[in-house]
Amino acid sequence: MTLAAERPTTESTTKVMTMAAALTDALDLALERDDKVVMYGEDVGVMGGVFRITTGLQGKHGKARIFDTPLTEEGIIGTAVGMCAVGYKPVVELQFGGFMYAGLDQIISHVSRYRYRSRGRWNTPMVIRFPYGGGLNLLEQHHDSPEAYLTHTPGIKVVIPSSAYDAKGLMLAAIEDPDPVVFFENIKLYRSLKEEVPTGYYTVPLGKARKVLEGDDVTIITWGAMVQTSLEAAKAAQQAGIGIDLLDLRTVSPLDLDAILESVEKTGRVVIVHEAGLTSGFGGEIAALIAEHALFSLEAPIVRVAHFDTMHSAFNPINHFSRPEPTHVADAIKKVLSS
Amino acid sequence: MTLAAERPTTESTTKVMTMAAALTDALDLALERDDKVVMYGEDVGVMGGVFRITTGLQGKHGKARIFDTPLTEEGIIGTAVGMCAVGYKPVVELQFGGFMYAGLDQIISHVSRYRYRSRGRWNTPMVIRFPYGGGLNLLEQHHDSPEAYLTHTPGIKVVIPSSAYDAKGLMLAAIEDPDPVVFFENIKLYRSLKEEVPTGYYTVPLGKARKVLEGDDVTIITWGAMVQTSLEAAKAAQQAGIGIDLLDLRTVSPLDLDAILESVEKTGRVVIVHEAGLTSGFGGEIAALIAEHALFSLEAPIVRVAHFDTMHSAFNPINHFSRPEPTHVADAIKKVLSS
Amino acid sequence: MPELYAPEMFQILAPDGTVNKPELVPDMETVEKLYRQMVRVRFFDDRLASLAKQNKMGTYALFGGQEASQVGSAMALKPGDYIAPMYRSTGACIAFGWEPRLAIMYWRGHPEGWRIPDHLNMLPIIIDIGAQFPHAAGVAMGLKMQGKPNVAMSWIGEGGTSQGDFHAGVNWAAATDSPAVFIIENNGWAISVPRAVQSKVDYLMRRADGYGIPGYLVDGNDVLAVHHIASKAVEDARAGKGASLIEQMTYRIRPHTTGDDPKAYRTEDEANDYITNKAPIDRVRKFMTDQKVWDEDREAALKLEVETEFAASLEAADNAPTPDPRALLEYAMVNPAPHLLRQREILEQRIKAVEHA
Amino acid sequence: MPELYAPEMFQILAPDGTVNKPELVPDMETVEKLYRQMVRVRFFDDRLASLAKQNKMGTYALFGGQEASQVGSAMALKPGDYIAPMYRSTGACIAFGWEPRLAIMYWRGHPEGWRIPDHLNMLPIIIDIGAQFPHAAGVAMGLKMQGKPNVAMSWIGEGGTSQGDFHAGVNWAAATDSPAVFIIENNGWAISVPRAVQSKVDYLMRRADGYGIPGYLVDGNDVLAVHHIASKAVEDARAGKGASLIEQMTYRIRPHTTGDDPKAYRTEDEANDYITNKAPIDRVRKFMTDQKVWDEDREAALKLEVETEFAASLEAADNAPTPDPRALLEYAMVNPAPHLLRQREILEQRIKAVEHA
Ligand SMILES: Cc1ncc(C[n+]2csc(CCOP(=O)(O)OP(=O)(O)O)c2C)c(N)n1
Ligand SMILES: Cc1ncc(C[n+]2csc(CCOP(=O)(O)OP(=O)(O)O)c2C)c(N)n1
Ligand SMILES: [Mg+2]
Ligand SMILES: [Mg+2]
Repeated sequence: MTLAAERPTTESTTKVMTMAAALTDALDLALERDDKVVMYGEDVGVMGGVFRITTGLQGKHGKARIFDTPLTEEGIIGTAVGMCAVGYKPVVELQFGGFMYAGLDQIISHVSRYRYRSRGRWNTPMVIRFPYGGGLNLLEQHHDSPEAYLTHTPGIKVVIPSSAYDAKGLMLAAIEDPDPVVFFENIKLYRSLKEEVPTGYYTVPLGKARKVLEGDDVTIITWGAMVQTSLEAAKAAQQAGIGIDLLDLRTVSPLDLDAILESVEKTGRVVIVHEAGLTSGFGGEIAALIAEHALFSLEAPIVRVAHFDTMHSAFNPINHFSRPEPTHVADAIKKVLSS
Repeated sequence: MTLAAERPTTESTTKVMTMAAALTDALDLALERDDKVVMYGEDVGVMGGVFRITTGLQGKHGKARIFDTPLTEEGIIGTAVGMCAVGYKPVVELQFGGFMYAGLDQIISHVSRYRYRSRGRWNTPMVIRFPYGGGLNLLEQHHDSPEAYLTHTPGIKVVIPSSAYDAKGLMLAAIEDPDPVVFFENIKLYRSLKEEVPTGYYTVPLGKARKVLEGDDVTIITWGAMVQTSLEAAKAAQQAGIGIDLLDLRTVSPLDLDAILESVEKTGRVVIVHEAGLTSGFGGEIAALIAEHALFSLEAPIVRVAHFDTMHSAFNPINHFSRPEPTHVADAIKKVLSS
Repeated sequence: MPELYAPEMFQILAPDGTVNKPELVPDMETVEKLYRQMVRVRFFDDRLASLAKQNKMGTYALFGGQEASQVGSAMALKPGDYIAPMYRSTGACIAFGWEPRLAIMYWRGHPEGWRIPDHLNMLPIIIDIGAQFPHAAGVAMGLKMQGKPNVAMSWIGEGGTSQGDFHAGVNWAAATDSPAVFIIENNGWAISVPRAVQSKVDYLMRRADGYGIPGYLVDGNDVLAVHHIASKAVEDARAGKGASLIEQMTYRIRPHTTGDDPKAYRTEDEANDYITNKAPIDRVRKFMTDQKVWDEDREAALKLEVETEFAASLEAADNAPTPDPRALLEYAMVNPAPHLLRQREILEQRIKAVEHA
Repeated sequence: MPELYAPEMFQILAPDGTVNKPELVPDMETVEKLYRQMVRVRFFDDRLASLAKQNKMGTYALFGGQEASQVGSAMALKPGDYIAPMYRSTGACIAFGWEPRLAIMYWRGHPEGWRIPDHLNMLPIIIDIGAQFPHAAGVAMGLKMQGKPNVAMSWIGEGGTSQGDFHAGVNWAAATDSPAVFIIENNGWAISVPRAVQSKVDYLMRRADGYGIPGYLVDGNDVLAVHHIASKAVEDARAGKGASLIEQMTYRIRPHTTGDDPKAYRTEDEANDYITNKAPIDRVRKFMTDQKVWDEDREAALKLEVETEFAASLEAADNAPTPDPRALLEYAMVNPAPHLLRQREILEQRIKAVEHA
């Protein structure tokens, strides 16, 4: 687990960046550093992506390094498998997490298995990146949070940053990583937060959670945009004298179980927050691991706060009754403290 | 929860059937009873399916009711959505659970959402059935157990029978059900077990677990072929004086949480067994629900027995080190009793 | 290998309003119907574009410029037929009978806009590109099995033709001889990606040959041509001749959605050229005026009519009751599973908390 | 619409061993190489079929009858080229350089058979139909980007042409002008489903037109024809002319896999007809004999050679050490995540328990 404070100090220059800018910066550095890195997908080239994360990169690095492709997720992911076989490190973009399903077969059956199936002859060190998450009133499927489909798929890593600093460092780590990584970029966080980010190359290790708040009473485990949501509730709780250990997992696979157990052993009370639907969401796996490895530390039932078990609806005026909000997390904190 | 004993007695005639025969019987009755039921898929027509579950049905009911189609899972499932819109109840077969991924996009994005998205105007009361599970040394992907991809997908029901009697009754219930149902048929169980099955029409309700063994010390929660695997271990334990409550979930969605909690409150010790990979498997969700609803009944950490987090390998000579075996369940029983 | 035949782009009405194939011009009543519908849906699109600028819409996929393509095809259908629309098909949906009030509410994310009326054989609008084609194939197969004289029609963008579902759907309907009409609305762009990136072939309707069905290349800005070919495909389908694939060459003059800025990828000249030279509405008006069946008075009356209708639709949409949050858990299942019932309780608590706040 | 052209089935050697296109017969060394390879892989298939009957194999997908189709295409490749095989491509894989010993072990589920040798540009055998085509397209795109004079070749059954991945893969390679050769091995059947169910089109290679690439219809039982066309497609790809689609008409004379019984769906006459009239090996032998470059002695020597090779391969496979269960958790990740390390511990316990039992 890395505390926010433990950030590299070797970097002299930093710049205030949004997460979007930090990601652009990371992709730019990766293209510069490793000529095996190529980027492609729908609209990533000329336009720089619908969220403009690859803006300017084609102009700078050329069409051979970053380019637009036919509109097919199974094609984008399937060809990336082949590109790996001739030595590339494709960093492909899907336009939204909700369109990953059209390429999910290639992820489950091939990206995840190619190395195992060929016993090391063929690797798939690609990164599949996409915007995901709710809160912007876009169209249906533009708000899905499909991480649990991936955590159940062996052989891949799943990264979901919550800050500009982490986004850049995790992206560079993901591109370096020899295993395939699916990289979630929260659409609400792209431009809502800014922080100081080193301008140079650095990595944040995959598999290490970040402690956002330190406290003794309740552990909140979360990732992505829900870190902000939980933070709001946690700060209010802290003002009311409740100590919150807020863990931002940063990567849900590999999972930093040590960090989770350490915190749970201290607080004995756990709230898990995620944007995806409740049932069989990744929160279930976390709760199961706690019930296996730290059962007797628990002083209260584990509470999960998650989207209802429906599609992430496009009923803009009322979605906040379903998607986790700070008030829902506050209710969960109350609940976990009341037993 | 239904005890095995509580079976319908109105039926005078029964016959000894394998699960395969019971399923054929159910499909035959459904075709006879409801002319909106149509069946299609790869090889289901002339040949009667690779496991011969639809054998004889085309001869009896005609090509208009059961027929072979182009080889495309996205097509089979996607067209079934359209067939529902004109009033049919398609009961489609995928050749193996591991080929469901090629049609998963249609399941996640459409089968599961069509009703919600149209606010009741369009329903998808289809059944998607397929063989699944390990142990027969077939090819890669022929042994996958993909239920957790579906339990995380809202709006669908997931049925996984473990006996001939249940298979028939659950299939008829699934076909009657107005919600979409994915029906798992274990390839090892197709012909390995026989029992008395009523020859007439009956249903087994979706969402009700079956108590296979009754005992006070340990609860084993499982489904599909793992019921047999667990039963072997449980019987040995019982002989050693350990009382086992063995729950066969029969449907993992809806989940019979009441039956689970009732048992856990009694035993305080839980083993969950499934054939799918461990991480984010449906066992995680069950453990999470127990940690939420019956935490203080637990006297020992919850133990999950599952396939390793790799593809279900085709390394025939050694797969049994990974796929749950009675000895693994026995180890888990020991473990859960030792704390 | 023998040479490929060169498909000709089917056109009845040239951009300047002159007639190429006089024998194929329908009766003037039909022409006027098509014209009125184009004006009506285009006005809808214009108004939604400006409502979006005022932040009074959610994200909306504009179809302006494609009104001939959408109206001409949808109006080839009859009661009992089905449509499987995509996000850009709002014009086709309205021409098919979707109330503008509901369309406005749909694009605002109001649950009552998402409710598809019982009488309307319109499948849900599909956002994930391609999926609608297997649905349409399934509907068509079902209609055939029932012996009904009806068809399913669906639309896809030229970008969408690269998707696996495009192939699975067209091939299925072809192989099963099902009454489906598949329309490629080639508007030149898939957001920022030009047509040429999608495929090496010159015309996407060439794919029809590979499925063993008729393929048509049509001037998608000529509503008479679109209507003629769509009607032919529909009638063939009704007559048991199976599926067809039509490519309608048109253009999206607007941003991809209300959130897009086309300056990032194309010149304004391109859109202006279209508006000046290929505008689908203008050419029909010119033709009708030449034929003396249309004049400024009629035009003014039509304008008033569509304005009035839209104003009433908008007012009704604006006045729709604030949605009940309980809609979030409706229709999740017919027989809700226990976990949904537990979530209903949580929802009730949240509703109560807000009411008491 | 203009008439479709009628593709002619390309053939060099007629079933009776007579030559149609003498100018296209390659030098006799090449003919002999192709012949020897066909005999070799067919013997492999025959032996695996009988080993399976003795329960000495796992499920195995037989390719007997398709030896010309597989050998003729795979032998058009050179070092540095890649193949993306499917489950029925074992003949192509062996012709490409896969050791028969490894192939036997692969089909027995021995982990060492699954290990693809470092020198062999053979992608993993794909079981889920269609997925190999996007992989091949990706390899081809990468080779082009690297400026390498190499190609990717992949095979699919005629049933597989209905899959979305077929479309996504061929269109991608076509659109990006990548050096890929896509081969449809049309063996008439997808398990029990006849060709006609898959599509309404007469020849699946017609789809090439819809992707803007060359399409070829070839007698897949004529190894000279297959080799000629595959070589042309390969050389065009090397020369920067992009992708091609070839349909090779052949026949699977055996069950679908060792677990299948074709009596459930087709007559024995059909297979017998093939064996009598279209057998790919016989016609080359007849031709070589007519040309006086082959005789019974050579045939006997070849038979001995392939028998000897196979016997050694089988013996080596039989003698392979029992696999170490630790293989189950190898290669799951390069840097195993903690949950995999926990599972390694469990595996060690299980291994210990068995050793102590
Ligand atoms: C499966 C899927 N992938 C990606 C997207 C994102 N997306 C929305 S519109 C669009 C371009 C579509 O172009 P085209 O098919 O030509 O239709 P048009 O928008 O021009 O009508 C893309 C890539 C999507 N909606 N669905
Ligand atoms: C995606 C997928 N769906 C279904 C299957 C099951 N299956 C195995 S072989 C086969 C028929 C394939 O026919 P074809 O493509 O013609 O190839 P052939 O076996 O004749 O070589 C089917 C349906 C599969 N392997 N993969
Ligand atoms: Mg377009
Ligand atoms: Mg075949």
